[in-house]
Amino acid sequence: MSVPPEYLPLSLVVSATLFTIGVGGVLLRRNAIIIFLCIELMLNAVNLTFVAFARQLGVDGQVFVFFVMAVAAAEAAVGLAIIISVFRHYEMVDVERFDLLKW
Amino acid sequence: MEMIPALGSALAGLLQEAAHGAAGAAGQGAAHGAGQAAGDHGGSFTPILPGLILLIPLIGAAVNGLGAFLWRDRRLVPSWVGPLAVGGAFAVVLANFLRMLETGAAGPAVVTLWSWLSVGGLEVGVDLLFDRLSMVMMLVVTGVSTVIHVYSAGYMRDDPGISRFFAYLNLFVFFMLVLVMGGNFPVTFVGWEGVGLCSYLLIGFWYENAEYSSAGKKAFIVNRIGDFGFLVAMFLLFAMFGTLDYVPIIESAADELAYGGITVTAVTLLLLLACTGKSAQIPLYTWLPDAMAGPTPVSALIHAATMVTAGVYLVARSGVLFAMAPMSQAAVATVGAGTALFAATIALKQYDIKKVLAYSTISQLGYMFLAVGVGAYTAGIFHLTTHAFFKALLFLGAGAVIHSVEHAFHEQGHHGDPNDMRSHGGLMSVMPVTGTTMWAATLAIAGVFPFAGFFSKDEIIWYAGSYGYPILWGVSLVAAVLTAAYMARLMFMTFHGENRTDEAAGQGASSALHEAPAVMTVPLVILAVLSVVGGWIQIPEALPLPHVSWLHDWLHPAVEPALAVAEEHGVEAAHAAPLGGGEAVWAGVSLVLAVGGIVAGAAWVRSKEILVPERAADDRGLARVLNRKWYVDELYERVFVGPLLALSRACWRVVDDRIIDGAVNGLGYAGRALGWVGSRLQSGRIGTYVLVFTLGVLAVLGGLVL
Amino acid sequence: MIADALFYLFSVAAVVSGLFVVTRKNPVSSVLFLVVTFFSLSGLFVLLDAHFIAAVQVIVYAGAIMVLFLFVVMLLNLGHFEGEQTDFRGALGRFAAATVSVTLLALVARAVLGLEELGGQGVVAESLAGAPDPVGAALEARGPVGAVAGPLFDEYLIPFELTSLLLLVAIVGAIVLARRREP
Amino acid sequence: MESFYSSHWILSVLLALPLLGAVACQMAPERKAGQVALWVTVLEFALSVPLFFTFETGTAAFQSFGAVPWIEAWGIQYAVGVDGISLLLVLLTTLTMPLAVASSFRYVDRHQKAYYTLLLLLQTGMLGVFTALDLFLFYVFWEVMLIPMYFLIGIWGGERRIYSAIKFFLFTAVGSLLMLVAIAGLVYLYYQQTGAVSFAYRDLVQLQIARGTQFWLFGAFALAFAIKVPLFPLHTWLPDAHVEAPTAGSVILAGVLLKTGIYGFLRFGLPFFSHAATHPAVVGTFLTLGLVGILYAAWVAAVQPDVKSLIAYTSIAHLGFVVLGIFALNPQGMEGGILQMVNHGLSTGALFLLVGMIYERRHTRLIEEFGGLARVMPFFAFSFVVVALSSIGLPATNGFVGEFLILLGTFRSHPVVATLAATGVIFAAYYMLPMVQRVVLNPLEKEENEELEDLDARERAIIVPLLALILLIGVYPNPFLDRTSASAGDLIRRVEERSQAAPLGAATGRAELAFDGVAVLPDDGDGGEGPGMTGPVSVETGE
Repeated sequence: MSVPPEYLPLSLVVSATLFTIGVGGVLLRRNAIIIFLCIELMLNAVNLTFVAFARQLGVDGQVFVFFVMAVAAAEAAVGLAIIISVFRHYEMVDVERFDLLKW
Repeated sequence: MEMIPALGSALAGLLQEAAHGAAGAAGQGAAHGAGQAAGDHGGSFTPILPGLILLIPLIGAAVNGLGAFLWRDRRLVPSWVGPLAVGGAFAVVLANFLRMLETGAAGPAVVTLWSWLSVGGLEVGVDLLFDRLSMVMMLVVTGVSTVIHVYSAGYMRDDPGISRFFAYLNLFVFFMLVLVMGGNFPVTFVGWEGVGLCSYLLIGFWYENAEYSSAGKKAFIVNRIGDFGFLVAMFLLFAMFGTLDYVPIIESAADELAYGGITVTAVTLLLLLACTGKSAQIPLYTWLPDAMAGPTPVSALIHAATMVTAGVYLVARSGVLFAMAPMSQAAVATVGAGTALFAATIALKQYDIKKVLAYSTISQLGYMFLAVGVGAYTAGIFHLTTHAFFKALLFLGAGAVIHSVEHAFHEQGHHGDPNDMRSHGGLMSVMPVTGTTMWAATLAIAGVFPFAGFFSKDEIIWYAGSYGYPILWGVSLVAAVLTAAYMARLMFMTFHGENRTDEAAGQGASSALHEAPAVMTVPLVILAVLSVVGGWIQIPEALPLPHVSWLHDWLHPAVEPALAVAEEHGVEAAHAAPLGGGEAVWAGVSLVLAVGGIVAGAAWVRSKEILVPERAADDRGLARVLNRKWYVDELYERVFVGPLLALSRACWRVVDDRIIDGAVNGLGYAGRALGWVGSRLQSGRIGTYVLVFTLGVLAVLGGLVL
Repeated sequence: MIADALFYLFSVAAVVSGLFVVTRKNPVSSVLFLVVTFFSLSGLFVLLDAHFIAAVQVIVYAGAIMVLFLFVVMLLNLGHFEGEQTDFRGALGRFAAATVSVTLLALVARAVLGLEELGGQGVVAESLAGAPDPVGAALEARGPVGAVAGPLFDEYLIPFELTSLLLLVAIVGAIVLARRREP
Repeated sequence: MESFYSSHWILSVLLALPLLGAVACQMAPERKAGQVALWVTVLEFALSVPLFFTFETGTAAFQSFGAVPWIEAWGIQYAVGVDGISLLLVLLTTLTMPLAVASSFRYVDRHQKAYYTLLLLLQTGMLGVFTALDLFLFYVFWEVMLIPMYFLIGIWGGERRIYSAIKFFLFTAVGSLLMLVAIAGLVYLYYQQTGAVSFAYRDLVQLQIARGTQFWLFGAFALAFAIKVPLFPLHTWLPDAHVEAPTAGSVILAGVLLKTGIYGFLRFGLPFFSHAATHPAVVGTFLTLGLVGILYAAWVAAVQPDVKSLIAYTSIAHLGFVVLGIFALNPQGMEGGILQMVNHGLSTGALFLLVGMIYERRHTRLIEEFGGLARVMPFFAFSFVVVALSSIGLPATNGFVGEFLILLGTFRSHPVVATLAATGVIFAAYYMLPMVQRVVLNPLEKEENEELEDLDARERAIIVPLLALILLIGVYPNPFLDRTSASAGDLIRRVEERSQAAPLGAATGRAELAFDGVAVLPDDGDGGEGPGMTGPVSVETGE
């Protein structure tokens, strides 16, 4: 049950759309959690591209997906920990309101 | 008196050696003088102790100057050292005059004290020039100064600043002598601005009064405008002749310059500008009336007898140049005549006695300029001499009047203006000597027969007519009538009619009026005699009187080059006035006009009742315009001074602060602005960072793909 | 034939649920829609001969990470403050995000579509010229898991170990950061 | 004794003494620092006076010349010398310093040690600029001169001192950086033409530079010096610096620092780039800027509320005259310009000293705060009027001699410019007399002025020598003019010659223009003489 190689461009288009939606989400939303979700979405879009190319360029693509997943997991864990501690202190996670980094 | 010349001769000897030593390299020195026998007849003239003439007044100034610091207000030293210093100078000048008289020498004798500037082609020594013209001027300057110094000793007796006053007065005589004796243009210029400085110091002598200081400042600045002309004339002369000494210039002027050429006309017009500044002619005369703020002896000496005549001397000295530039001569004559008439009209309606005399001086100077303008240099110098006598007398007389009226006001504690003639009247009975001497001067200035003015002014009017200037001749006649009128008005308002001092300052004031002390009246008498006798040194042969032309013969060698040029270019006397008739006829006519003027003036004064300043109604119409001096001061203020101040402020505020500093500070702010833009990026909000991050990605991606 | 239909189905599902992730007001529904996206993606992986990846996707991603997210969202009750102000940035922010997304999409499409229509200059075109079907061969040789596990443990052993280190660090970090500090 | 003054040791001692003095100041206790500084500067002046008398007026050659190799690798040497142009300026510096130090005793009440050390460093800097005959050494002293003045204004200045100090520093620094680039360019050209690297003045002055590059190099030098002069558009730093500087700072700034700009033109600008400097467009620009400077500064000075900024603007007007004199390129203009620099140093220096004295009494510089001082302070009033009149060029004072020569010289080559500049004489009276009247004359209304006491012995000791010099130069300027005539004439002759001879093409290659092949300078014949150098020409064999 597999799709012929001609579908590569289509899958790339899908992955690009997903990635763009992810970027749009990151830029648009103010809620830290949603931003995180969008980042996960972007990572998955990349996974899709890896897998799509793996069909032509060899299995290495798929190996990379694992690494991406590992990184995504680690990043999710640490990110959520930060969000929790931030939430506990500020009672909100609106990204716009944090400007301690101002020069 | 003897002690000073002895001391002087020792010093002079020393000075001579110093002059030789310093000028050794240049090889100038007295020898230069001896060799220079330019004059056609009479051998060369070796002056006696030339340096001493300048040295004594300078020492006097120094001693009095020190006095101002050391013994401040004690009167003894200054009131003796002052007059003696000038007297000493007069003695030496007299000695030289007598030597020149008996040897008949005429040639310009140039004595170089030391080499002042020797740079590249420019050689300027501190040269003293002795010739007939400078001798006459020296006599007038030192003679009148001595008389006025004696008068001042009395006038300034109870003024604390007497040492300072005599220091300035002596310094003034020093600079006037430098001006008159200068052997080249730069040295004359040193004297020129030096007298300007002393007039500034003396006008503002009572510096505690703001107006008096401003009057001094105004005099100096207006003079400086004239001096600008002098400077540029000197540069032109140097460019033309390569030297600035009088003797070579006068000699080579005729052949080196083109007759009526642009350069010589430019030089002469610039010199005219300088003279109008110094001798208070149109347009630079506005400072002289204000200069009356100075003590009266100052007005007498500087603003009547000596400094203001410097312009006439300069024109006479550079007569050759003016002869070469007919256009400039016409300009000088027109300025002279115009000023004579204009000033006379203003004098008619002035109430301050010194202002009347000031405008009278401007008017008489106009006559002198008319004389030298038409080419009659001797007539100009003649009127200069006689005018020095009677105008000094008028001022000193006025000073005596003011002195006593002020004394009267002081008694009553009245703070009116002692100069205002409306609070005088009937003083002849109180001050007979002053009255009679002033009458002598009034008759002289009006040009009544035996008095000096008749001869000198009449000669000018005659030459103006016969040298082919009909309009100016007419103007001078009208001005003569006006002169007689305003002088008669002055005399009748001050000395005749009933006394108004009580009315002005309160009962008992008139009792305090008193005749001036001897130290002041003696000089008045001396000057009165001179005002009468002064005219007899030059009696035209047309008149049924013994013919005397001493001054004409005396000045001929000095003036001869200029007359030669004039003849060469077809300028000669027509021996007939524009409307026909000889000199004798017109002498009679001017006599009649003078007497008529006096009678008219007297009638005019008696016709209406004179009210004391407090109650006097304001003049209207023409009288008001004349009293307000044709609003010339206001015109100058609005046309020159106002815009200049506005320009200055604009330059400072706009150009300096806004444009230049703006640009400089602008650079600074530009730097800060760039910094601010940068800081906007660091807004601390993650959203901004992500956006910029993504833009970066797009840029890279775009670069790759496109 | 059936594969083509499935592929289109999964693709549309992935994109639509992706959109809903971003646009939903309530974070919980966003998380759930993301889970739906992950499922459709794993479907696509299967169609692209990446069966093991698909399985791992479902287990690790959908199962573990999404549960963690859901857990955090529920635990901190983050959804309730929606009323305050709109979650979306100001007009300028929206406009900027939109233009950026569109440009990104255009660029990637340009690169991708460079395959056929524009004469194949696209990045992807050259790479296609490689070996016919490497994945298929590996599958027969080692089966779905072996195909991936093989290279993972010989060529990519170091990255593999490093990933484990990364995970350790993440765990320690998460604990330290999220620990409740005694006041 | 004779050989000491003819060798370079006199100049080296003059340069070193202030440095030793600075060290001595640091070691002396705070109160005594002033005394030490005074003794050092007086000694310095005493040492420098014989320099004036032993100076041979005939030759334009550098006297007391000496060249000791310093950094062999780059051909940099410690070369010092004095000629007609720099002699008077050196003496002006050594004269101004003791007066400046003496005038600060009452003015400076904190950090005296630092204050006097900076003053002495400043003296070394200034003397160095006037005597250095090696471009590197010149640049070092140019910068050394800048820093102490910055601190003097910055620390001991008035309210806006920081702004003024920074503005002063930036203006001058920008100019001098450009100059450094130009110096480097010169040395490179020299290397290109002769293969050897040398910063020595006598080598670089003979350099043949193509007309194009001459304009650029001259532009860089000219900007640095124009800022210092200051020439019209670049002058706004001067009033601020003067208003905020302490009295001594103002005196030195006006007295000497402004002259370094003109000196730069005379020593480096004109001889190095004769063609560019005598190009009608360049000469026209400088004359116009000078003329505008004279009139503009005079107008602005007339409306200044602050005495010091008024005097600052008058300095701009005076130096506008000097620029006119310099670019007239004839003996009168040149010698008049050099003499006017000294005159300006004396008159404006004295004015600042006097203003400093009344500032110490009333702690204000606003003109309307004063009035009628003549009654309470007669000696001050007398000297103030004399100095003010000398500043506006009254005949028989020094101002007139300088201005007269400058205007005469400028008239010979540019009559219209000279005539317009001569109106400056009127505007001089227009700005100075009202100020003198409002400060010294007029009724004494303010009671603070009632009990001002007149100048004490120290203050009179400062002012009397300046008054004497003002009158002496006014009456008998020949000794000063004779000393400058030889060098001025030589400079004019050389500039005229070289302006025609400058090659047209780009900087010519090294091949054909060997160093000794340069036969342009006629007096260069025997190879040993060089352009007026006495000492040995070759670089290696130092003294």
